Amino acid sequence: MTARLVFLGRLEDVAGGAERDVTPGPLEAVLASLAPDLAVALLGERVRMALNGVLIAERGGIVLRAGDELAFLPPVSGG
Amino acid sequence: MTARLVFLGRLEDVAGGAERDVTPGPLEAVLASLAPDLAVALLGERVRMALNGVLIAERGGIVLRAGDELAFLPPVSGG
Amino acid sequence: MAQDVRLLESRFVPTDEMAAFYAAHSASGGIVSFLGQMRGDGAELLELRHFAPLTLPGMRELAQTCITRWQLSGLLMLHRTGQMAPGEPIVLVAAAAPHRRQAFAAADYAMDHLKSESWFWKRERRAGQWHWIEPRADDYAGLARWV
Amino acid sequence: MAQDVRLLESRFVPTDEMAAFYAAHSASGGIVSFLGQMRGDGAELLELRHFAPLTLPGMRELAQTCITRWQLSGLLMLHRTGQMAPGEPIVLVAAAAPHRRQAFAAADYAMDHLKSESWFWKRERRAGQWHWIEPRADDYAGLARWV
Repeated sequence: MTARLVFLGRLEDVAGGAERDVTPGPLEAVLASLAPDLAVALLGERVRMALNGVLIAERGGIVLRAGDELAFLPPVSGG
Repeated sequence: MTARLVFLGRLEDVAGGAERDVTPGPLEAVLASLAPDLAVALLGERVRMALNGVLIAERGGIVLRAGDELAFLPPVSGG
Repeated sequence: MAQDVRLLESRFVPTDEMAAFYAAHSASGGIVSFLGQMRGDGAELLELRHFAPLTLPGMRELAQTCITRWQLSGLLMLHRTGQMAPGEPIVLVAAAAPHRRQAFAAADYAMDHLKSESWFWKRERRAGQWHWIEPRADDYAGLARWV
Repeated sequence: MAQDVRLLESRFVPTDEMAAFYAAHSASGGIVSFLGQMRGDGAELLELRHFAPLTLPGMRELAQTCITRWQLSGLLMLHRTGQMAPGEPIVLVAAAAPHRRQAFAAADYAMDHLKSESWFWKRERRAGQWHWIEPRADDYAGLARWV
């Protein structure tokens, strides 16, 4: 089983796709497995995260389990 | 031939009608011929006047001629 | 036609007017509209009187001011006169502009000035008695926002 | 129903939506609407993406905030997702309230927050190339008016 990363807005371009399956584990380990420019973009201070559809207030201590979906949400530009 | 006074808004109630024909002459003489409460209402400082459809900037020196129409416009309440 | 200003003596249909305005301004980024209707707050009838030589010319001048000040691509300004029953439309203003803020400001400005500076007098009938409506201090406060 | 909030994947017809809203709120004193359309300024296509778990719930929360804050009798909030061509409607907001200022403020507030705090990401295609649109400082300035 894998976990899934979801990339919104311009992060999709950086990632080269709207989502990607990754090996479960601590977020640090997951990010370390990605291309450095993508990891840097995902860690931007204005990028928010939602774990299984729920916004995360704190970035620390996230561990992805099998079946989890972690979405990266850059600043919005709607309307 | 007569001149005509036109009363807008609540001035119509004070005058007892939307318009009234009067003997031409200086405005002072015309007003003196009206009931005192109507004359007072027409001279209210927020009442504006239009002579033959044109707003009058100055109140002084108006002389009504035969066929003239003088409208009294109290504060508006539209929209 | 950028300016569509009308003084109407009988009931108008806001949906039809907005349909025509939307159709005429499909290339505008933003369209703001305001519809004012007679409230059902106890009055049986509302009557709007105007002064023909000044009212429509004044509305046209106001419309032109809005078009120039906010670079509108179009402005619709309809105002009823005569008697209206509860629920009947009284006034409809719609502004089309390249950007949202221009359209909002123009519609807001047009309404503030229609309320406080246009040549309309309003009275309503309650329990069989007609009463003239005096302007509210609130209306003038609206105007003061624009100077 | 006071709140009508929808996320739409295909084209909507603003006139039809306004017709229904006017019909539902004929007793409201004032109704303000905003229609945002794709401008014909050189972009060939506009695409709006969203994040399903958050976007519609966020819009509903925003609508409820508007209804409560301005005592609205009704609020319509429609937002497109997916791809749109020039002239196509993107967003429609309409607020019905007893008084004009409440309706204006609610529609204005709803648009400021849809633009800057709702979960949408926009990109456009110009000369065959897609570009993501970054939020503008202007959008945040809009928000600051409400605190």
